[in-house]
Amino acid sequence: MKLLEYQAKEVLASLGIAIPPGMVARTPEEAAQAFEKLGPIAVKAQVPVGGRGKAGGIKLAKSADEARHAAEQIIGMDIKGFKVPLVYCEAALDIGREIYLGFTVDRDARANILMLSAKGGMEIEQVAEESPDSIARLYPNPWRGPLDFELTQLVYDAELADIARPLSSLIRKLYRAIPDYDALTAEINPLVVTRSGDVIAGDAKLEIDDNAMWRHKHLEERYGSVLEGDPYEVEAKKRHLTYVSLDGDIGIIGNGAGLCMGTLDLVQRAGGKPANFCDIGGGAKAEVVENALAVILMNPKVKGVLINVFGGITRGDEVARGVVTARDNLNMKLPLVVRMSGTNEEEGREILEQHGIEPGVSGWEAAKKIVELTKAGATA
Amino acid sequence: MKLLEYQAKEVLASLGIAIPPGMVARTPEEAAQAFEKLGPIAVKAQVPVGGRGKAGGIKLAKSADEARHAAEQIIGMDIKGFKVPLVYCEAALDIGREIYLGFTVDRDARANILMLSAKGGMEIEQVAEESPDSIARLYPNPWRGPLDFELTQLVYDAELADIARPLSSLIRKLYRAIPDYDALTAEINPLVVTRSGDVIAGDAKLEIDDNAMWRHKHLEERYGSVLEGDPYEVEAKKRHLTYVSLDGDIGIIGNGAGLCMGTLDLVQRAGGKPANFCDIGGGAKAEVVENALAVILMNPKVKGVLINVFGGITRGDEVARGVVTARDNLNMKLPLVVRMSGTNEEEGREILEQHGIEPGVSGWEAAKKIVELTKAGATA
Amino acid sequence: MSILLDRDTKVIVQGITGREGGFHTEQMQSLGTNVVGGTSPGKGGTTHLGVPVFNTVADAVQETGATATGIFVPAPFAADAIMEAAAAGITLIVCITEGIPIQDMIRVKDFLRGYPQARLIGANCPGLITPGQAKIGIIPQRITSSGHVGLVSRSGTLTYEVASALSAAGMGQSTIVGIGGDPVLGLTFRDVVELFEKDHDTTHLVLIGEIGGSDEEHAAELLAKGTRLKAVAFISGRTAPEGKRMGHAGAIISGNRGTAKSKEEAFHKAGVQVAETTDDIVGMLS
Amino acid sequence: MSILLDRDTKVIVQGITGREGGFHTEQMQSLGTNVVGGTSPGKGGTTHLGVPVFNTVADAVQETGATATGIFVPAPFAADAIMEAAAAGITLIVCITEGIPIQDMIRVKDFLRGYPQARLIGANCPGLITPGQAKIGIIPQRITSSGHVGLVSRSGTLTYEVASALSAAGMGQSTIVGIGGDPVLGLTFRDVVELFEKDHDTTHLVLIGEIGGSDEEHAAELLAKGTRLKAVAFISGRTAPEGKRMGHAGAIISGNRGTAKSKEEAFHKAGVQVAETTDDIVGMLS
Repeated sequence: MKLLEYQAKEVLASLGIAIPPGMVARTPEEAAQAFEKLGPIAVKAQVPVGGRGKAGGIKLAKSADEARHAAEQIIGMDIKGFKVPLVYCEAALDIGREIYLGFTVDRDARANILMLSAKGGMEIEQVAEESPDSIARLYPNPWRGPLDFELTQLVYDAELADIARPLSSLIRKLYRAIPDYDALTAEINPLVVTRSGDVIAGDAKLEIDDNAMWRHKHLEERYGSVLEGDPYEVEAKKRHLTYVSLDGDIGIIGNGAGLCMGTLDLVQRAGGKPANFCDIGGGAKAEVVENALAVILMNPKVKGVLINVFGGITRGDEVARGVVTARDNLNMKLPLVVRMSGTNEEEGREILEQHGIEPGVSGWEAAKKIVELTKAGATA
Repeated sequence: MKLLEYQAKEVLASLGIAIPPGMVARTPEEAAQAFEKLGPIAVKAQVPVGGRGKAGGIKLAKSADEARHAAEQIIGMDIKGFKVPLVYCEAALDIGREIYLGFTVDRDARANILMLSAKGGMEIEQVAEESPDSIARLYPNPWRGPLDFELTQLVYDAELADIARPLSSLIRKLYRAIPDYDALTAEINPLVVTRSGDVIAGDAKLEIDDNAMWRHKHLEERYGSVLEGDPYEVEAKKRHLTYVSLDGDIGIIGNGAGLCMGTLDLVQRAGGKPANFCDIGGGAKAEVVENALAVILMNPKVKGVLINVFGGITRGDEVARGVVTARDNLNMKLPLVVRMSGTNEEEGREILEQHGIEPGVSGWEAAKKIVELTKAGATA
Repeated sequence: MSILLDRDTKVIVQGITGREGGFHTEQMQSLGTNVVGGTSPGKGGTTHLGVPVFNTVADAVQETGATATGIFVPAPFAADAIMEAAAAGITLIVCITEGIPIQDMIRVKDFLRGYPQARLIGANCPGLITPGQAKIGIIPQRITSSGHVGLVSRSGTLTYEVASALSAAGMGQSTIVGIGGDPVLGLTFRDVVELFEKDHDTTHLVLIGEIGGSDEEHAAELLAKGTRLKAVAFISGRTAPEGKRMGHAGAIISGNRGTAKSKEEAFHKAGVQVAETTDDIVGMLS
Repeated sequence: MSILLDRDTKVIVQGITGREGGFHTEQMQSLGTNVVGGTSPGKGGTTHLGVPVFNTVADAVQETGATATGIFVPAPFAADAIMEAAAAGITLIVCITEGIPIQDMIRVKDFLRGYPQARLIGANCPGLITPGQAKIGIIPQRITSSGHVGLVSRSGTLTYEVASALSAAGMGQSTIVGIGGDPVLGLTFRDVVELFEKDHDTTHLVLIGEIGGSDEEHAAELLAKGTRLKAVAFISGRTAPEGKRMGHAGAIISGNRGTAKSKEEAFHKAGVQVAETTDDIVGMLS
C-alpha cells in the first residue's frame, strides 16, 4: 500500500518527526481556506507516484485566489494513470539545505538499507549514479535496529556531522516505520534543514507491505479508500486479486507470477497483445477464479480470454468449476481458451468438457489459439 | 529501585496487564472510603520486602469499620526495618487458580530468565527446591525478546496449555518491563486465573535498575519519595551514596564494594563491630567524601570511623581534602583512622599530615587501630 | 541421485492438521516420503494421517529424529514456524506459505544466521521433490520422473511446465527445487546450483528465473567459473511492463538491475544457453 | 611474559578528551603503553596528548591499526562504545566505566557473540596491566612490578592492595587483570585463569573473588582439573550481612549459591589455598 504524501506525513508525525503545517483540500474552496490559515502555500497533487512536479502537480500560491485556481487545475488531473483525488496545501519552508534520507528493502542483501546523503532535493537515483560515495549506507540489524554508533558512523560518512544529534534522533524515529508499520520504503526527500536549524520532512514516501496489512488495519481503514487509480485495478483490489491493466485485447488469467509473466511472453510471441492479466495465486478457489474473470471482462477492450493454470496447490477441479460458473454467471460469449494441468487436472478437464469448454494443450499452443480466435473475432 | 506493590501494579497496568481494582490509603479514613467504593477488600501493607503477610501486614475487611481498623493497625507498623507508609486496598478476587510468573537477571547466564510455574501462590524458592521441573524456564534473547514459539514451548513445559493464549499475551506484556523500564525483577506471584477465566496480577514485584534511573526519571519522580526505610539510608540515597546500616559502633568508608567488604571483614577480625559503611565508589571527589562522613556520623552509635581508600580512579589528594574539610565542617571529635594508598597518595598523605591527621599503614593495621581507639573511647 | 532430500529423510509437517497441510501430506506420503510426524499446537498426542502430532517442533524432533520440515501454516504464523524449526535443530526447512510480510522474513534471515546448519527453502515456494523418492511441498509428483536433470526455479507453475516437458521427453530429474519468488527468501539459485554441482548424479541443469533482483546474475557468475553441468536458463517476464506490480514483489523492476535482459546476458556471458520459451528447454538440453 | 597486553599492543582510548580519559591516558603513556590514538565524536582530526583523535573507532582502527581499547565514556554511552569497538574489529576491549545499566550489558553480551574474537574486560573494572610494559585502565603502575604472578580480581581496590603487597615482597606480576564486579561482565575468572595457564611465564596465580554469583566456583572447577600454577584464592565479604545491598549488584547474595563459604569450599576442593586476609596471600604464595 503506497500512501499519499499527506498520509505518509501523518504517519511520520505520529512517529515524532516534524512536518510542515498543512491541510488536505478536496475542493478549490478548501484550498483557499487553507491559504487563509497557513499563508503562502504549495498546492500539491496527491498521487502515489513520482514526477508530479514535472507533470504540473505542484503549484505555489501566494493568495487565496491563487490557491483556489491551483486546486481547480490539479484536482482531477491525470498523473501517470492516477486521477488526482485531492491536494495537500502545505506552508512554505524557510529552506537552509536539503538532505536525502530513506529506508528501503535491499532484496539482494535480504535486509533493510538506510541511505543518507547531503545531496538531497534532487533525484536520488541520479546522485547514486553520478556520485555513489555521496550516499552513506547502513544495513541495520532487523532485531536491534540501528545502533547509536552505527548512526554516528553513517552521519559522519554522509558528512553531516554538524547536525549529527537531531539527524540521528530523526533517523531513529523514521526507522520505527519498519518494525511498527511494516514499511518497505520510508523516504524523506528532501529532508529540510531550515535556516533556523530545524529538521523537517519536506516530502514523504511510505509504502506498507500489502502482506502485512492485517497488522495495520487502521491504516487501511483510514487511508485505503482515498486513492483513485485505474478503476479495474481498484475493483480487483476490492476483490483481493492481483491485477494489472495493459494495452491490448486479450485477457489473461494465470496462477503464480512466473506463469502469468510467461503467458504474457507467449501471447506477445504469438502476435497477440494482452489487455490485462490477473494472478489468482496459489490455493485459488472457484470463487476466486470467477472474481478474476469478472474483473478481466470489465475492460471492454478484452476480445478473448486465455486462462493458463498449472496446479500445485490450486486444484484443477476447482479451477474448472470456477471457470464454468463464471462464464455462465457472466454470460460470457467471447473466445475462451483454458489450459490447465497439475493437481486434479483430469477432474478439471472433465468438468470443462462436460460444460462445453475445450481445454488447451501446452501454454504455447493455447497462446497461439487465443490469438487466432481473438483476431478472427475482431475481424468477424 | 524497588517499587511498592501498588506502584508495580500501576506500571503493569500501563503495560496492558489486568490488575484488580484498588486504592491507596494513607489514613484509616481513606481505607474506609476504599471499602465504600470497592466492597470487600484486602488491606495490604506497602513495603519493598517479602513476608508482610506473616508479619500481619495483610488483613481482609468486610466492612468500612474493618477496613478502618485494619489500616489503623498496619500503617506505621515496622516490617523488616521498613515503616509502613500506606496501605493498598484491593478488591478481593474470585480465585480459580494461582500461577507463578517472573522475570529476573540470571547473573551466571549473563541473561534475563523467565520462569513460569503452575504452582503459584506459594514461595517460588520452595517450589524451585522441591520440584525444580515444575518451573519452566526461558532465556529470551535481549534484542528479540521472547519469540512466539518460545512462549508456546514455555507454556507447554509448565503444563499451562489450556490458557496458552492469554498467558502468552500477558508474558509478552510483562516482558516489556525489561526493555522499557530496565527491570531487574518483574514478578507476578500469584498470577490469578479467576473462575471466569480472566488472568489478573494478584501481586506484583518490580525492581528497576538504579543505574538506569536516568532513563526513567518519571518513575523516580512519581514513586521515589514514598518509601520510608532506614532514615540514614534514605539520607544517603538523597546524597547519591551507597550506604548500609549495621549494628556495631565503627563507621567505615571505603571505595569499591570489594574493599568495603574486605574492610568489614578486617574490622570484625580485629574484634570490632561495624556500625555502617559507605562506599564512595570510583572517581570520588572531596565533596563525596564529606557527604559520606556526614551520613556515617548521623548515626549516634558511631564511636569511631575508619576510612580505607586505595586510589585508582579516586585520587588521594581529593580524598584527603575531603576528609579534612569534612572533619572540620562537621566538627568531628571521634577517633578517625585514615588509610590511603594509590594514585596521588603522597599528595594525599601530605595534606592529611598538614591538618593533623595521621594516615594508617595497611588495612589490617588500620582496622586494629580503629578498634583499639574506639574501645578506648568507649571505656574512657 | 539427489540433493537435500531422499527417501530416508525424516520429514515432519508443520500445520499437518490444516486443510492444505493435510492434503499435501497425503500427497507426500503417496510418493513414499518418510513423513514421521507433524505439529499442531494443542493437538499433541493425537494421530493424523497415520503419524503422531506434536505441540511443538522440539517435541517432534525429540520423539521422531526428524531433520526436515514442510511448513503449511497461515502467513501470520509462518515466520515463527521457520524459526521454531531451526531452533529445534531441523536442517531442511521448506516453507510453502505465501504472503509472509517481508519484514518478518528479514528478521527470520537474521535469526537463521545463528543456525548455520539450517537450510531454508522459500517461503512462497512449491518446495522440492526428488522424483521416485520423496517430496516436501506441493510439486505434483505425477509430472516428474527420476533421472539426472537438476531443476531449480523461482516460479511454481513454470517449474511444473518444465518438469512435465522433461518427463515427457524421457529426461528424468535428480531433484527439483522451487526456491520461491519472494524478495527475501532462503536458498538462492547460486546455493542450489552449488549443491547440484557437487551431486555427481546430476549431469544437467535447468534454471528458471524471473525479472527482479540479482539472484540469476549471481548464479551465472558461479557458472561462469566453469561447470560440469550441461545447463539451460530461462527468464520469464521479458515482455512485462516496467515498474508494474506483477503479483509478488519479486517481479518489481528496480533500476536497471534485474531486467530479463541483464539476466539473459549474464547467462550468455557464462556460456549458459538461454531458452526463449519453456517449450524450447528440452531441445536445448539434449 | 604476559597475557592479553604487552608493550607492542596498539591501544586507543575511547573518550580520550574527557577528564578521566585524559588523566589515565597520560598515566598509560607514562608507563610506555603504545597509545596510538583516541576517539571523541566531533573532535576527529585534532590531536590530544600527542596522539590523533578520531570521530569513530572504525576510523581509528583504519588509521592506526589499533587492536585494543580503553573505554572511559560516561555510563549512558558505554554499552554503545563497547559494541562500536567490537564492530570495528578491536579484539581487546577494556571498559572502565561504572554504573552501566544491567540490561545494556545483557544486550552487549549478546551482541559480542557475533564478534567471537573480541574479548571484553569489565565493565566497572580497573582494567589490566602488564607491569613494566603497558596498561589499559586505572591500575596504578607504581604498586606493580614485573614478574611471574598472574593476578585476577573482581575488586579494584583489593587488587591494588594485593599487587602492592606482592611487589613489596619482591614477587612481580606477569599481568594483573581486574575483571570488574558487575553482575554481567566480560571475561570471567575462568577465562582469565585459562589464559594464565597457557602463559608459560606465569608460574603463580592469585585470585581475588567476592560474594555473589558462581564465577569463583567455575574457576575452581577448572583448577580442580589440574594446574601447573601455584595458586592462592581470597574471597571478600565473608562477614557481609546477608541480603543487604553491597554497592554493586555483584554483592547481592542469592539463595545459597555465591556465599563466601561455597566459594572457599570450591577452592579447597580444587586443592587451591584460601587466604583469610589479603595480608596472608604473599606468605602462602611463597
